[in-house]
Amino acid sequence: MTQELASSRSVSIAVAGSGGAGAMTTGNLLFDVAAKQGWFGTLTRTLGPQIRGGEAAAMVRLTTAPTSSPDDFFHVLLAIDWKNVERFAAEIPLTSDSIIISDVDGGDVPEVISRSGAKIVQLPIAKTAKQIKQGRPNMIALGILAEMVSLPERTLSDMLEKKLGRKGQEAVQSSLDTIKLGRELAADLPVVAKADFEQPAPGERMVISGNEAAGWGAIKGGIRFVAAYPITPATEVLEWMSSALPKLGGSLVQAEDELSSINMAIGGSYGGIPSLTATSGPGLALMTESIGLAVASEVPVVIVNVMRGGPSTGLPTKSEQSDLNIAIYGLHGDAPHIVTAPMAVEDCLFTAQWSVHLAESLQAPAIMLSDQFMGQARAAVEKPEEIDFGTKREVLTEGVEGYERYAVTDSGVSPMAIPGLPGGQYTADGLEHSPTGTPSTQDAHHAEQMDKRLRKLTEFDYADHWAAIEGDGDIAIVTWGSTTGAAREAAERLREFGINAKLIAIRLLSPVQPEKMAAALAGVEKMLVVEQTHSAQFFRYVRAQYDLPCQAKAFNRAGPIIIRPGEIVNEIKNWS
Amino acid sequence: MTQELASSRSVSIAVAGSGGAGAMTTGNLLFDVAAKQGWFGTLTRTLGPQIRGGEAAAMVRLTTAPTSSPDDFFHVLLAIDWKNVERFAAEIPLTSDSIIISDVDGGDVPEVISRSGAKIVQLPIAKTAKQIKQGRPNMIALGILAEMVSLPERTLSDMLEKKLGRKGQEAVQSSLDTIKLGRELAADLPVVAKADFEQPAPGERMVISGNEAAGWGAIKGGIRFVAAYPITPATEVLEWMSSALPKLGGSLVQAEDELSSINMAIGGSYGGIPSLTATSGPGLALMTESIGLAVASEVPVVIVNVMRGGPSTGLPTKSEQSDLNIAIYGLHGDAPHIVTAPMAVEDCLFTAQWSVHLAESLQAPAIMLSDQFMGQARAAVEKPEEIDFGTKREVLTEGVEGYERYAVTDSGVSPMAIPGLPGGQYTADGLEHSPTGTPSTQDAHHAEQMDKRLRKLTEFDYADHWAAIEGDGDIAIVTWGSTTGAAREAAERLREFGINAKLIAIRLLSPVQPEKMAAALAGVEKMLVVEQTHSAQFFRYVRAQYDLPCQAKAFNRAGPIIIRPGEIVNEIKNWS
Amino acid sequence: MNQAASDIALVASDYKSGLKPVWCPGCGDYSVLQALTKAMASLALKPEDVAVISGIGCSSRIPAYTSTYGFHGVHGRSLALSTGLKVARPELTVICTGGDGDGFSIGGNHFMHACRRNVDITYIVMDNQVYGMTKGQASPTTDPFWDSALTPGGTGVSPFHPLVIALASGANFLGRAFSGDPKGTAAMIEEAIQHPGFSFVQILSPCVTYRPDQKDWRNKVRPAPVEATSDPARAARRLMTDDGFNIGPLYRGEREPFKLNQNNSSTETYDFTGQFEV
Amino acid sequence: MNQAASDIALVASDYKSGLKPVWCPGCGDYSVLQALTKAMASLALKPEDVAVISGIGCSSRIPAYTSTYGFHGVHGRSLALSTGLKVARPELTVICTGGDGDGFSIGGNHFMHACRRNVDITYIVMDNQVYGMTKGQASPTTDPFWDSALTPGGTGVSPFHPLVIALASGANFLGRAFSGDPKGTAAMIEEAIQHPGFSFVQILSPCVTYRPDQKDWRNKVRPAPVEATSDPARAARRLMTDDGFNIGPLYRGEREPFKLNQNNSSTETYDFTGQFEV
Amino acid sequence: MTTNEHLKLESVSEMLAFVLAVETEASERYAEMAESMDAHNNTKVAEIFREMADIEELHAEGVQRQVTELNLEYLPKADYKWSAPEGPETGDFSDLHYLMTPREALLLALHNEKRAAVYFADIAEKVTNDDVKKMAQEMAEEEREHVQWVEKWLLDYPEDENEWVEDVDPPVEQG
Ligand SMILES: Cc1ncc(C[n+]2csc(CCOP(=O)(O)OP(=O)(O)O)c2C)c(N)n1
Ligand SMILES: Cc1ncc(C[n+]2csc(CCOP(=O)(O)OP(=O)(O)O)c2C)c(N)n1
Ligand code: SF4
Ligand code: SF4
Ligand SMILES: [Mg+2]
Ligand SMILES: [Mg+2]
Repeated sequence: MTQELASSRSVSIAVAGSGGAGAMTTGNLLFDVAAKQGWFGTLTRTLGPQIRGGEAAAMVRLTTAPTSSPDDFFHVLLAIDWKNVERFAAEIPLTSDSIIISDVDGGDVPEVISRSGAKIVQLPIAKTAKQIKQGRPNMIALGILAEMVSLPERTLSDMLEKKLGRKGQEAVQSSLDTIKLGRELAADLPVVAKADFEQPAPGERMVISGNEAAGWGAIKGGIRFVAAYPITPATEVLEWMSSALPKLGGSLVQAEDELSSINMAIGGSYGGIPSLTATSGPGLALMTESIGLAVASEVPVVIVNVMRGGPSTGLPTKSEQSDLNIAIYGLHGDAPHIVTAPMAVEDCLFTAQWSVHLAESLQAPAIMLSDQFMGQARAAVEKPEEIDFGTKREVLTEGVEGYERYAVTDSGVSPMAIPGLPGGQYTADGLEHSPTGTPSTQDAHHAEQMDKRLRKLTEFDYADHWAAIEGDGDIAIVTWGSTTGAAREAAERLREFGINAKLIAIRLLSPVQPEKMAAALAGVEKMLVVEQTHSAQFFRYVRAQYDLPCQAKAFNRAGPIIIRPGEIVNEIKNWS
Repeated sequence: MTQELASSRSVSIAVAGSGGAGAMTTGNLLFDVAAKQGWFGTLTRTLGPQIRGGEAAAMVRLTTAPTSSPDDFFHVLLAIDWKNVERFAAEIPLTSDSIIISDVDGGDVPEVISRSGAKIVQLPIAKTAKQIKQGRPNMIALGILAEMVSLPERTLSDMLEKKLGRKGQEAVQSSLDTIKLGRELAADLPVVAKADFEQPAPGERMVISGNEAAGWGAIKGGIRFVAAYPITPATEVLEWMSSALPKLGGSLVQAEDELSSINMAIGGSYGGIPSLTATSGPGLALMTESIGLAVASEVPVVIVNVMRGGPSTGLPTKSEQSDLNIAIYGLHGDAPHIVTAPMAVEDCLFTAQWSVHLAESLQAPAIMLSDQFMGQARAAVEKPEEIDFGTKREVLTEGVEGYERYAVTDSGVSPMAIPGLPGGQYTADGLEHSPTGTPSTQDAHHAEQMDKRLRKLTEFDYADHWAAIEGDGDIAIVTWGSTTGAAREAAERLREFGINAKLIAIRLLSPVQPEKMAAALAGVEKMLVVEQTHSAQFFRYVRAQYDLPCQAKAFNRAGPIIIRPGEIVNEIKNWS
Repeated sequence: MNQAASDIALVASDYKSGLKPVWCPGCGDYSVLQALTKAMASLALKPEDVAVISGIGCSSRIPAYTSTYGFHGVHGRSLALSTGLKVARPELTVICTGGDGDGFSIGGNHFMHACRRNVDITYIVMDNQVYGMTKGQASPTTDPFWDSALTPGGTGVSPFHPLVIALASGANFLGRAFSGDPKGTAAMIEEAIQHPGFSFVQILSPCVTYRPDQKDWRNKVRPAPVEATSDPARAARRLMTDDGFNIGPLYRGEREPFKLNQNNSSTETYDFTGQFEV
Repeated sequence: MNQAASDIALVASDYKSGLKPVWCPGCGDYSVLQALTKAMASLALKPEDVAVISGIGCSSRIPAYTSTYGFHGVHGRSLALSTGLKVARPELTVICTGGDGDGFSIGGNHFMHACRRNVDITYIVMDNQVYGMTKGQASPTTDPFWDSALTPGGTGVSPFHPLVIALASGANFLGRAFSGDPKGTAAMIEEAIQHPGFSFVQILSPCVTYRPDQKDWRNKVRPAPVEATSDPARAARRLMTDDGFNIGPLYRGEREPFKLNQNNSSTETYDFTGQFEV
Repeated sequence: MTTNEHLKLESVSEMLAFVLAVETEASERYAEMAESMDAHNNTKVAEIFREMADIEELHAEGVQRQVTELNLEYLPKADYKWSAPEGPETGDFSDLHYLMTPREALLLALHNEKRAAVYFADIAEKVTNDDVKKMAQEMAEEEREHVQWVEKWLLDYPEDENEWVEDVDPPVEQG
């Protein structure tokens, strides 16, 4: 039996299971094969609290064109088992059009799932797996899903060879055999997606996670020293960089805590080596005092903060955008600095590289706000273009008599002497200082240094990178970070619907760009501010910092349930 | 020669000197005697960077009615010497009506001072002091000033007896003799102030610093445990409390750092003992992670943050209001908590007591934002009234089966079991949790706990204490903290001038009070937001959080030059 | 399910909350929980008079699994929480718990100062020489050549000796236990709780997931060859040559526990006005 | 005013910036500055190849008074700054400086881990057993009964032994000097800078303002009776009984300094694309 | 004040180098003391120390001239040849107080000059080389002149007006 594509351009599939059932492996393989085949899309996950053996679901969206949005619901939920599924059932919305596939011997579909009204198909998953020596139910699941999205045999076996090859030919063959049985089980199931496009040429596409992309972008931007303290969900940024840095003569040191890691990074950068650290909310909170030091002493440094649910230890494995406030306002005193945010998995690459460029050019700390959703998602995307932002840190090239490290310049940026340069000696200071760096409590010095430190940020030319502005119309959806995907898809759907909606997704959160924003908002009558926080942090921020020539409203929600495009569409349709 | 009072209600006098010249001692004695005599007023100081022997000025304002405002300029500047006076000349504004008194042998009046056009009087200060054995120039200075503000001989000698008595009668007599010579030197100088009021009855008035008042208020509020790490300008809060607490069975522990002090305080409070710590910007930055823990685990704790100039180590001895952002927004995740601010030295008492009441009632952390200006100022004020805010922390009085520490209640406050109570056992947690405290990543739990933690703050009745609202008119001066004094005086002057200005000084910075604010702003067409920050933090905050039915403008300036009432008056007069 | 005839006496299981641990099956922390509850039962502590405090990590999940009061704080600050609680409420039994990362890496400063301060707290560290919860990075007690994704090839940094540092900082009781011997561990915890001042127990508690090599510990541990001393210098000498596998009490100090310089006044009010009168 | 005919060699005063210290006249830190500059002159270090790093405190003001590169960071984090700098720029001479409060109280964790990490840094602590800059509170090295406004009657906590902790944590060179002997101090700093790995020098540097009793140190200090050992166990034994006034090098370790597991590649670019191709 | 037993000054150039080191160090130290007094606004004492610095510098310049006259190509390294904590003529930082009086400053200087005189006399007694002995005697004589000179200066400040026991402006906090 075949059936129409679930949607003309996308299909969403969740695979759940617990206790080492292999749901994540199934999801990953499915996703990789689909990507190889030419699908775009994203793979995310949700987990129970256990370190291993916990309940988990892999959530795959495959699309024919690049997108970073989740869909409104899942077309297929395949459960290898149902254990503790209520822990994240809310993260897998289903409708009556969805198909639930479960094991005949796996018990009843739990009410939290079945109440969606989705069609339930029970198949002998475990039992069939047993037909093969070492056959595993998750390979049956993979077979079923491969069939349902009509992934070619060949691509799948190539991938299995690649991923399982080191386990020996026998293991590969056993898996292939199991998959085959899975495919057969799916004979009566609808095909929910079918690729009618060519397989892309090698090297044209890539599968990458946001955390890897952030690390890579940072290295492209010039980072050569990293100080690390692990924390979920930022650890992968550090782990990826630890292997990558030595290839370019760079290095990573594990610190004893975040107070140390941020200061190590500042120390390295003071030494002229572009430096970075990565963390999440609790770690960022520990770093703010020293980020203030980087502001006052004008040392560039990049902090990648991969947000998770707060407050406090909160929800370490779930996504939220609620570190916006601390990133922007969390430093004591008036401490102007840079805050950026990528908009999608692949944009982590661009934004990280750009953040390094900004920090280095402006001799200021830059906090890049990624989040768990995009950080740990794997995306199938086009291979990124090479970008070069040009000049970097302005350094003193020759020693001068009476060198003024903190000279009050028009741009606000003062050439920085790098240790080793004769005649450039100065003492960097977190105390307020005169242009030479000598501590001073004089009003005139404080005022001119405060002005200078602010001016260098506000006067800089951020080009078009400050935001993504798409479409036109008297309604704007204003957003940032990983909700951009949903906002973009909502705008597209609204347009199809005849409502002209403009997308304004902000990449440069701080400093604000009043003129550019005014231009972006020209003609806009209503703006909906979309964000994943409980207290509408971004909405408040936009109101505080921009003169809004229009009605504004927040559409916000705390994590962990992500915002889906349909919700935004409804919100706008209902906003009279 | 006598002359009219400098102003009908106030006189401002600065005494400068360096290297142990005793300027601070002179200022303190002058102030104490005047206070004894019945004057109200404030004594502040400004210092060089040295630990001792630095240049310093004592700045005294004496007024006939209570005020916490500085005046626009100083009527008298007496310099025992002029060394390094340029370091703070800008903090002592003079006009052509001012009188500068300096030592004939002390060299020319520096240009930064003389350019004010003030009248210069040179007197043989040092030389005259030499006439007395152990006579000191600062006592000559005291004599001169005592004469100029017509302080009676007797009050002065009583005070000297009290303060110097332990040094022996000889020392007292030598000082009195020196003072007498000083008075004689002043014979030809104008009298700038004359008390035509009765000396108040004993016990009616007091002289207190903001830091002492904060400590006292906290103890009145019920604080019985303090964890301390010293930092300028908050140390005196801790030092005062360390002696006061044992009198009430309380205790103070010195911690190894601020990470420890905040956690010790949380630990003490978890044990049922109202607890506090005090710090300044850099320390607050280190505490934010754990303040977030207090939010999530719902443990009351009070943090007195005495602000100094930022960013980073900044200007430790100078005042600024620039920790507003970090106090409100500096916690990661969405972490609703209380932020209060006293408006004057004596209000530190009330606000600290109230802050303890709020923290305890709401089982949430309360940050009280004082600043160096009011914290270290000494004020002559009326003796405060006794206040009792009534009930405190809601505790579980009897163990219950299945106790839900984080029960979702209407008020948002859930009875807290105090260790020792049988049947109340639970585990406080910074991870998101279900009502029993069990860690949970479920959306429903997160949502209900987030709502509850916010609700308990927003639904609470803060009565009239949230702000001081004075006067009426279509122009409002909106401010907070120690700029309130100047704003209040500006409003008074404007009224005398025929402009009806309303003062809105906010004591409860967070949570915001939208309805009360709306009522306060009814009829207001323009509001001037006055604050001592570089980036107009408070203005942005007000805009972000309140719907403003009027034009709003910021009048802001970074420290260390405080905002004076005349500046506000001008700003409003020029705002057409 | 009381096993004793007396139905007042509590047994180990009464000190368990019933909440299912998230630990991996095989994790040493299960046995530590067992030992801790056993020790409390043996000391007949009232659950309501005990507070088990922790930071963040797999091991730090332990408070919620007990039926006492508990506080699962932030990463690295458990000793500060414990100190505040004990100083403010001296009559409680305060047991601080956690992992090697939590206690010796981010929490190292509090560890040193808590030893020095000598407040009457028992500190139990489940040392698995790894950051379990964040997926296997090197901790201060990890071998310098242990390979991890964050530090490929190892950190190259020589391991931290928690007991040596604790002794040098002034802890008043030191012992080492092995989770594979829950009885011995229980006895050790029992003694540590009873010993006045700051007691520190390092429990070798294997991480089956990231350190499968620790299976081997079972063969390595041995009872400490000599009785615990109360002489710090002698204890130092022994610990300097200790290979990390001697099990048992290692030092029983005799320092006075921390006492607040506190006038135990029970007055409810005190008039401070006099201090400020002019 | 070079004494040698050669006019290239720098003398101590060339290592001073000319900025006037804010220290109280009589403060021991003046002599430490003197000694530090002398040591640099004697080693003929190029001022531009040296970085003097510090935290916050009176003593931490020292970098600006030298003519080298300097960084006056935040309270307690100087060793982390220094580590980052040295690891990123191994060819520089990195000298970390500060006070007992900065280094052992708020900075204690970094102290322990810097010793352990053994990066080739020299750490100089001007120990005056007090927080000078904040007006005289007890530091970790303060006597338990020293009275202060914050802890009337004393903290009651036994003092911290920086050298013992440093040794236990793995520092590679240990010495103690007295600011009243600037020449000896200079010689000690010189040796510490030359010694590979992490070197720690505790300098007794009196605070005339808050600890006038320290005048007395002059009479208490004495040269350490025996040569420095390179055996940690022996050094530990000696330090355990040390009264804090033995002056001189106390331990010369032989541990390998920290080395990054770093492929010293000088490539400017590397193509990572392959890792992500499907 | 201990002279160094191991001190062996066997040639004129060694002696010159030695003297130069002593005087230079003394001069530099006085200059620093003057600076520290300046920074703490005790200008009177700062002036005294500055004057002392000048005197010692003149002394050092004299020695330098001798070096030139004797056509000595270069001098051996003379540093660290005394074992006393400080040079025989070098002031001790720890003797300073921000409120010290001119009289106290001069007493300090007197102490240093006296030490120096005794020190050089001691050398003169112990060395064997006659030229060196002569030079040491000359030095001792010069130092004695300094002593007299400072004693004379002291007459301007007869009375000890020390007040720093009573510190009118107590120290302040900074950080
Ligand atoms: C401030 C902060 N930094 C980092 C983390 C991430 N984190 C959680 S647990 C942990 C390490 C735990 O190691 P350990 O204490 O040894 O416990 P184990 O899991 O091994 O029992 C880390 C780094 C955090 N939660 N908070
Ligand atoms: C985070 C932070 N906490 C507290 C302070 C206040 N503070 C400044 S210096 C200092 C102590 C300095 O003591 P020490 O390091 O011994 O230096 P000393 O002044 O004695 O030389 C403190 C607590 C600060 N600047 N920053
Ligand atoms: S990861 Fe290791 S420490 Fe954590 S629960 Fe599993 S076995 Fe235990
Ligand atoms: S307060 Fe003490 S440590 Fe600070 S400068 Fe003065 S004497 Fe030195
Ligand atoms: Mg561990
Ligand atoms: Mg100190």
